[in-house]
Amino acid sequence: MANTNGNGEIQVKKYTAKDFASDQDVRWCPGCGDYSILAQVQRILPDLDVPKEKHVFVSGIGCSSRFPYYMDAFGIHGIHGRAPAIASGVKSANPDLTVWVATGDGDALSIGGNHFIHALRRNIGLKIMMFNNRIYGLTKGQYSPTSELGKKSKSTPFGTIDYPFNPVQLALGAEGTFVARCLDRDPKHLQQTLLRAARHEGTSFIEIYQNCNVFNDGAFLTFTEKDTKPDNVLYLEHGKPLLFGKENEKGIRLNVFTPEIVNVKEGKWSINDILVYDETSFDLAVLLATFSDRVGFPTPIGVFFNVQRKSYEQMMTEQIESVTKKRGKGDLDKLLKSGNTWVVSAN
Amino acid sequence: MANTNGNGEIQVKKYTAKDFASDQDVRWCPGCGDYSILAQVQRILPDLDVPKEKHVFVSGIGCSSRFPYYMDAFGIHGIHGRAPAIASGVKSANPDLTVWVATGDGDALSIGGNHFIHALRRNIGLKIMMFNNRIYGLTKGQYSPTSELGKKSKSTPFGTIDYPFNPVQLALGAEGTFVARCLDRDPKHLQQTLLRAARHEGTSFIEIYQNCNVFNDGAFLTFTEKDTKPDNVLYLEHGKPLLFGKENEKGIRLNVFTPEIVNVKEGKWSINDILVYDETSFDLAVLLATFSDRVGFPTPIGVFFNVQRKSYEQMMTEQIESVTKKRGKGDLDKLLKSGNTWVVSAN
Amino acid sequence: MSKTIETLDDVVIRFAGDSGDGMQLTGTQFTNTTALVGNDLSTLPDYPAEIRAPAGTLFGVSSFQLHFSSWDILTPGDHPDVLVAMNPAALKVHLKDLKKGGLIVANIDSFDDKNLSLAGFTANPLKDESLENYQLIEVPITKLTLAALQGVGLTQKEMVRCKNFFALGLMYWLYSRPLEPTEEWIKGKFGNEPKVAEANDKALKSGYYYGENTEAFASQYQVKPAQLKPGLYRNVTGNEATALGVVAAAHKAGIPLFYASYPITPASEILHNLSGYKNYGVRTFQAEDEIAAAGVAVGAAYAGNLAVTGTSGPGAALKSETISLAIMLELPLVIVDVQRGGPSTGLPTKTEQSDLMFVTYGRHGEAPAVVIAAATPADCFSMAFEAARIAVKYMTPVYLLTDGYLGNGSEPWLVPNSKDLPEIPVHYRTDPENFNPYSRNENNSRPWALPGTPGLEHRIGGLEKANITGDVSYDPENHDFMVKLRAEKVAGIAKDIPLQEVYGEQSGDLLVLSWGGTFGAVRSTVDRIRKKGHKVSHAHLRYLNPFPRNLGDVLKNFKTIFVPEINLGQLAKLLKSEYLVPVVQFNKVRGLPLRSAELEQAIMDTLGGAK
Amino acid sequence: MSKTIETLDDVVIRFAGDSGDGMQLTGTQFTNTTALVGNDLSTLPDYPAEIRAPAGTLFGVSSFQLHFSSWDILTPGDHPDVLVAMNPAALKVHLKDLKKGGLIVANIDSFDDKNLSLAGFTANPLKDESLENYQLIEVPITKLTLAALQGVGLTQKEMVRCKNFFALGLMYWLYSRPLEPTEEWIKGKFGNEPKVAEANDKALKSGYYYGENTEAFASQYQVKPAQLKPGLYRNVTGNEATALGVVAAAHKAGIPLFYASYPITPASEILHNLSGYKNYGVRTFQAEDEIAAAGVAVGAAYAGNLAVTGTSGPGAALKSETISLAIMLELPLVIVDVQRGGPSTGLPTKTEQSDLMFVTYGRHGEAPAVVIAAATPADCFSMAFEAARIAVKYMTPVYLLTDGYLGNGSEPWLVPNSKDLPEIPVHYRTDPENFNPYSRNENNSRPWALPGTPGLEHRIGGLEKANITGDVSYDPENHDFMVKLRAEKVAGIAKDIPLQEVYGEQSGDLLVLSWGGTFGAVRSTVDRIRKKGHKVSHAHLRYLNPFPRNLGDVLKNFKTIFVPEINLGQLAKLLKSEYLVPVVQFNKVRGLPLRSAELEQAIMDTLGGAK
Ligand SMILES: Cc1ncc(C[n+]2csc(CCOP(=O)(O)OP(=O)(O)O)c2C)c(N)n1
Ligand SMILES: Cc1ncc(C[n+]2csc(CCOP(=O)(O)OP(=O)(O)O)c2C)c(N)n1
Ligand code: SF4
Ligand code: SF4
Ligand SMILES: [Mg+2]
Ligand SMILES: [Mg+2]
Repeated sequence: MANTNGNGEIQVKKYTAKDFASDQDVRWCPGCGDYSILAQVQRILPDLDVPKEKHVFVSGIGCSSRFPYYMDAFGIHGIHGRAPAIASGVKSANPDLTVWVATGDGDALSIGGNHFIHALRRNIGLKIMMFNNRIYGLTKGQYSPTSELGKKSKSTPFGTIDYPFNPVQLALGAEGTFVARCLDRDPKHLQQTLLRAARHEGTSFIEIYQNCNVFNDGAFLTFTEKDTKPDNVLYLEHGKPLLFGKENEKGIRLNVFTPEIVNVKEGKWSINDILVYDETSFDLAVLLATFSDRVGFPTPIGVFFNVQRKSYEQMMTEQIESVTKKRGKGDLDKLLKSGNTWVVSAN
Repeated sequence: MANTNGNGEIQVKKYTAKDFASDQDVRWCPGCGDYSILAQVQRILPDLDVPKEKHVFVSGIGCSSRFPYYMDAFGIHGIHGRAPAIASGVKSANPDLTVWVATGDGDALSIGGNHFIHALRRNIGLKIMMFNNRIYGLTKGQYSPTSELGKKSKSTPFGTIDYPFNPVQLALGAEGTFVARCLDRDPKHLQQTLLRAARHEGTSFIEIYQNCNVFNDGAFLTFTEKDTKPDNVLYLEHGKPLLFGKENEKGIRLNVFTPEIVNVKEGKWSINDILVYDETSFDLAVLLATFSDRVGFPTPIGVFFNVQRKSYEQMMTEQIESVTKKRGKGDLDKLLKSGNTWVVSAN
Repeated sequence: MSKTIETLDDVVIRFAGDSGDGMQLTGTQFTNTTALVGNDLSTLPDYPAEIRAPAGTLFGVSSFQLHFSSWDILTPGDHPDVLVAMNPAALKVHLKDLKKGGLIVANIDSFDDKNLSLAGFTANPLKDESLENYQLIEVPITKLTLAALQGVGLTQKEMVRCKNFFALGLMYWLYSRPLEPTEEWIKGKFGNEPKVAEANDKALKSGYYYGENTEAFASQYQVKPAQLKPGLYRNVTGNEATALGVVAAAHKAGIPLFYASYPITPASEILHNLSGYKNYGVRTFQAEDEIAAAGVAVGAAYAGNLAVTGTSGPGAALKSETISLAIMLELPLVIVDVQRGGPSTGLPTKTEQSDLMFVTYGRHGEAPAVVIAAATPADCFSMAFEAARIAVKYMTPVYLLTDGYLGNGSEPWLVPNSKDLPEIPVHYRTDPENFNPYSRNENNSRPWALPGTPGLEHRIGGLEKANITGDVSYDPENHDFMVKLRAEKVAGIAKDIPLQEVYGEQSGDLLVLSWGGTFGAVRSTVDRIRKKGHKVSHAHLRYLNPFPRNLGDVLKNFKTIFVPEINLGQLAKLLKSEYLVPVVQFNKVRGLPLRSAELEQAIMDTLGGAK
Repeated sequence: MSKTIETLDDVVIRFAGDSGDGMQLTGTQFTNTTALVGNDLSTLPDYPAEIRAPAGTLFGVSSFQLHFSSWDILTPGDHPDVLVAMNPAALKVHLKDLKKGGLIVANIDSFDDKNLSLAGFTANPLKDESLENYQLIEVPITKLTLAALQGVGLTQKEMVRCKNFFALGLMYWLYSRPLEPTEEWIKGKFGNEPKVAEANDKALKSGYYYGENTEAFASQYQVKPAQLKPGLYRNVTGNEATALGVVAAAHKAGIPLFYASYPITPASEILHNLSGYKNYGVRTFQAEDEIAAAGVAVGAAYAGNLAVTGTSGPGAALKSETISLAIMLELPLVIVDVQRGGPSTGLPTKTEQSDLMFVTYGRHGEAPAVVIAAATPADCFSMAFEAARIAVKYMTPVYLLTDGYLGNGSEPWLVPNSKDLPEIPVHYRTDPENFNPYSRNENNSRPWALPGTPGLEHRIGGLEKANITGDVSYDPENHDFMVKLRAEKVAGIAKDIPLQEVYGEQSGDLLVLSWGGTFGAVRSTVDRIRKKGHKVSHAHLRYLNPFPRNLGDVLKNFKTIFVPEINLGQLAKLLKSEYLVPVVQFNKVRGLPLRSAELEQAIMDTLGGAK
């Protein structure tokens, strides 16, 4: 898609990833998973054919929320938890912009939980990337709403006593129309998913498992290390059977309503018994969302759910257009002089 | 269960509903659905064997949130949206109390959405009754997060453009352990469900469809009127097949993963084909939750989900006990004098 | 039967009844008709926090007071001349305010045992001497309405609901008002329900004819049109005027209006009004809460809209952290606080002036914001416009304070022509050459650089900004510099606002200094005192931060400064710390406008002391 | 080789390096050892908002300053005598503060081209004349550490990480400190990792011996123990002291402590500390946000706990609406605001005093709250205790203001015996006879009536309360009465707090009036000026609302009042509006403690003018 720039000229400039790197020094800890996420975003933007000045990155507070500073685009480093609200203002004031939200597990799900679920419900055109490191990085190591039960952290020396959220499940519960999960250490898959998220109409939500090597190192190691990944990660692909394992020997079968893991290479079951993923099925999405909490089950990575639903900003625009059509473009004098008026004449 | 009162005496007093009515005039509009809910709560409390002084009713702001004033028990009429937080403080400071939350669809899901989902996640012992009238009553008729898309209200003269939440689905997404839906106009069922909610360990959530006869009259008429109710309401009962219709002639069958409505009296299908409800199945609960949004499907009423999970306050108590056991009961002087200390002697 | 028609200068009438009796509607109809007749007027609706409390109870009473006159009036009046009491509870609640000798029109049909006891009467006050000091007119309003509506085809309940139109008709007769405006309104409103339309119309006329045909009233009255400035008028409430003010400002600025809000009494009507202006390109966003509303507004401001977020006290408290962000971002933003009784939920449907310190100082850090306040319902238009002008010119959040009385109350408004409104120049930055997000123009304002503008890509945020570049800066000296710069920018706006005017002598013994919604009560009281020959001057502040630059001089010209407020002395505090002058305070925090009589007494007492 | 040992009165040492270099740990170890040796001390940690910015960058520099002495000191010092610079960036950032002629200990191994250029040096400062005015000691710290640790079995990276212990050991030698306390600490800390323990221990000793065995330093120093008041001491930071203060208060009140909070720099350590005190019956609740934390605390207070909620500026802003509720409910609540640089996110790791107006006035409606402030890190204990005492005695929210400097900084604390702490009497209401939730005792306090108490069932809420009964009341006169009653209750606390003391002459030309965390800087500056023979008095406020009842008289006794603050003059504003006295302001808002030299200059200038 070609775009016109501010002067009405057709924008044909082709960008490279570098064009999206700002002049600011990146200030994350060496080794932080945030670097990879930044790199993948910069890499996919050229593929979007959206002129640089139409990208806006909005964030809250947290390590992850420093993201906008590193992008050569427009950006607001907001306040803790409020990025979805600020971004909703940007997007509905100017639907022409591509609006991204960079947020953390604390920023999005703890203090920002309300704006998060309401953005999803409204299906407003925000691309929400939630860097889930299951910890508060910036404030140096308190547990977050995604930390596992019993986790010892700075604020819970004897272990947490609150159950974590499952962000995918919560997003589905809140009417999300594009819900995905990625890994900081699977750059290709992250890129593909980012691209799909960017092109989705309405809110897209990507939970990105992100390693905080200072306060929660190795939280996702089993999903990223070569030897453990195949048995612990289940890639979701629309229209493909749910297979995993080193040789794709394991599959998910639905026993009436209960999912079970079967081996497709031992004779009893074949690939035909395996559940074929359908990312437009809400019920399947929820079922798969619970996998990460089921003992013995692999953690799904990929797009859980993806359906088309008219976006908030689209309906806002249409409503303004339709009312304007019906009533005519508003005339200020008419408005001021509407209602019961009377004239006092000079006498 | 017998309780001891403040003086250590065994409390055996038997209450009646009247004992729970405060001396305050009830100030709801005549005909408001809130009256029935109040009556049912007052009716079931005597069955709980909890002394009156151990009940605490906490609310936010809204018509529904006037609830505590009308109960002869302890109560806080809090501020808008914050009832779950205030109630969490009461409950975790004194787990011995039975803590109720009375809230509205705006109070709980709009401004209070974050506290709502976090209370559910923590599984803290609150009995949350959400009076869902799909409107803002107290502020005179703006739409709420449960109002249907396109609804005309004071603040949306041309219709809303945001999709509503499905409260049951959201509660499930937020890790609720007891999630139910009731009708203001089915007092018996409401009573039964309230009793079960009261006895549940952890957070229980009941969405109560409540008629606001002033600003949203008849919102739930098809579920409450004699002639339309049978075809539009599906009562969920654990261990019972999902049947509905005037003569229980319709049932829910699961076609692999897709629910469909079949007739059990026309020969092709029998009651044996009908899904038997299991309230401990999360997947079933979510599936049923979506019914109210599926065209042609009946709206489920009853307990969607009910599982046992240790409550927040229980874990808090246990943690304090176990640390105290390990380290000994804290001695203030020891604490003050801990760390690296040194003595400066008078010389 | 013909009756004498007496001419009056002004009348204060109060309609009172159950929340379900339609008193607000009755009052509004009377107001509109009265406006059309050409009287000046001022209104005071008063309704309970409950929506529609059980019939007959004291807390369920709703009232609407209206002051109309043949001269320029400023307040809805302290004490009604006439009380229309639709039931015993209404009588009970409002009798104490009625002028001695005033008229009571009581619907005797509702004075049954049940209602009397709900209202806490042990005996029927219509039957004993309790109303001796008043003129009591007993009218069987319910019965007469029912009788009139037989055959229209409504249920009994529906017919009873029309009784307020009967009362309205009766009052129209009493004060010689035409029926046509209300007849027109009924037609428009109930177009789809012809039976209801017919019933209300009939009830209205029956009331009117009841006045004409019975001996109940000794005479009829008229109030001649007021000598208002010539021009086109309409009646507006403060909330309507606020909505129109920001629409007008956006229009004159040539940029879209974006209103983000969360409903709250008494500010919700601003949202209601603006949501109807879709064809004016107005975007309204009902957010999940006030924090979100403020955040959405900040985002819309960043994207180049005239962003406005309105609320009342509790909501303003929630927005505080976000306004602090807007101050660091230096984005234009108008925050309307329609003040109500506090603290906490307080008296949510009542008026108060107790958020002044809060909007001035209620943010963490050194976070200066502009604060201005409207004086009358119609003045909300001008001040909303002014708030927008300052916000976009200085790239700063501006608080506009109104209150429940202004928001709900109404007065005739001389409607301006759009071409006569001042322009609001807006220059979005477009030139990438030498662009620096925190460079400054002569007003210390930074450029408004919109996302979507090629070459202006930049990032802003809540961390301290380096001067000019806007980069994050932890440099101690830069912080000191920026903190002081932000303070200076706001203080500097003093040079761009009108000098403070003084009504009456420009120097003397006593200056009454007021702000906000008390204007009418204070000015009319000062007027009355002046008419009695006392030298008392009045200054009314509409700019609270910064103060008008001559305010210090104004204060120096008077021996005593008298500051009446519906709070515990918040303006008094600001004046004392700014000008180190002692002030005499007058503080009544009753959720009601100040009462003229009390105020007069207090001013006279002070005047005695001042001499 | 034996060297001379010079005796010094006091030393200011600053450790500086990358965020990953362990400077905070090094500083803390030096502090603890120094405390054990018996010196008085004061510390100033300073770390970036980034967790661990890329190595070598300027913004990634973390530092820890420590002032220790043989006399009673009050500040961490303006200008270090010694700067330990672990890399070029550390040198670059901190050199400007170093005393002329001061000592630089530089880790030359890190002065390579990459690091030099990251630090913005175009030439190696160790190699040119830029450090001419200082004593430069170049030590190959990394290489020496690596050499010492060969064979311990750690990776190269792990070995490099031990270099801060080398530097620590070297400083221990230089200032004649014992190694044992740190050796003990290493054992305890790395008990499970014997290799790491061994390596750190070896690095420490190597540093020490390097000092002893090389010619690098001309002499060794010692600082004799300070003559502190006799008793048991420990070193505490303000945040530790705050945590201990509320635990002690709960203990003396005989009620459980409940701390609800949401993490935020620089207040999080209060939560961290309290969460470790489970066996003291302390309940901690990490809420989803600050609003929830405040709400949870209100609930816990209702249930009878000593409820405390701690935060910093942005979080305090969010709590505002809930505190307004607590004021209406009249429940005891302590809100700790560890102030940091604002507005908005501002300078989150830096100190400031800019929330004073906010906590005093930052609530909608007339919502009076008590405000007190700690003066030094150890004083946080006393003031936290005091906040709790006032809260439960008067059934009111109390704000305790500390700040980033107090919270993170430390000083020796003479630990009190629990029995010497004042009792905090708590009387829960139990008698149902004549119980009225809004009846009052002699302090204007209402009863604390806990859910669970038979016969006391009652409802409270945010709507205005009727006097005595506590029922909802919309009565105008009652509202006026209650608004004034709440204000009086808080104002009345003045009779229950100490009179304001004045240091120096009780009257005269100049009074320096300060509050909060500037105590040390101001007192020591005043002291220095007084030693030079000038008559300057000092009063330091710990009670801000209400003010001590004699403050007006104190102010009258001086010709000039000089008010230094790390804000734009917030106390100055309060004083002016309360006492109508002019004040001279001194405002530096740099995110840092006030600098003594500047302050001295300003006071001297004022003194010149005052005469
Ligand atoms: C209102 C407010 N409360 C608290 C904070 C402190 N704070 C900053 S970031 C953060 C949590 C960060 O966690 P997360 O969102 O998971 O981001 P991460 O640093 O892990 O990327 C907190 C509590 C704040 N800045 N503002
Ligand atoms: C902070 C704050 N914002 C807004 C309000 C105004 N307000 C009171 S109740 C309410 C919504 C009520 O709707 P709901 O929760 O559905 O309760 P209902 O009245 O319908 O029972 C609103 C917006 C308030 N009191 N406080
Ligand atoms: S603290 Fe953790 S999340 Fe933050 S920058 Fe460092 S490694 Fe990354
Ligand atoms: S407004 Fe609606 S919800 Fe509120 S009391 Fe009246 S009928 Fe009930
Ligand atoms: Mg995180
Ligand atoms: Mg509702």
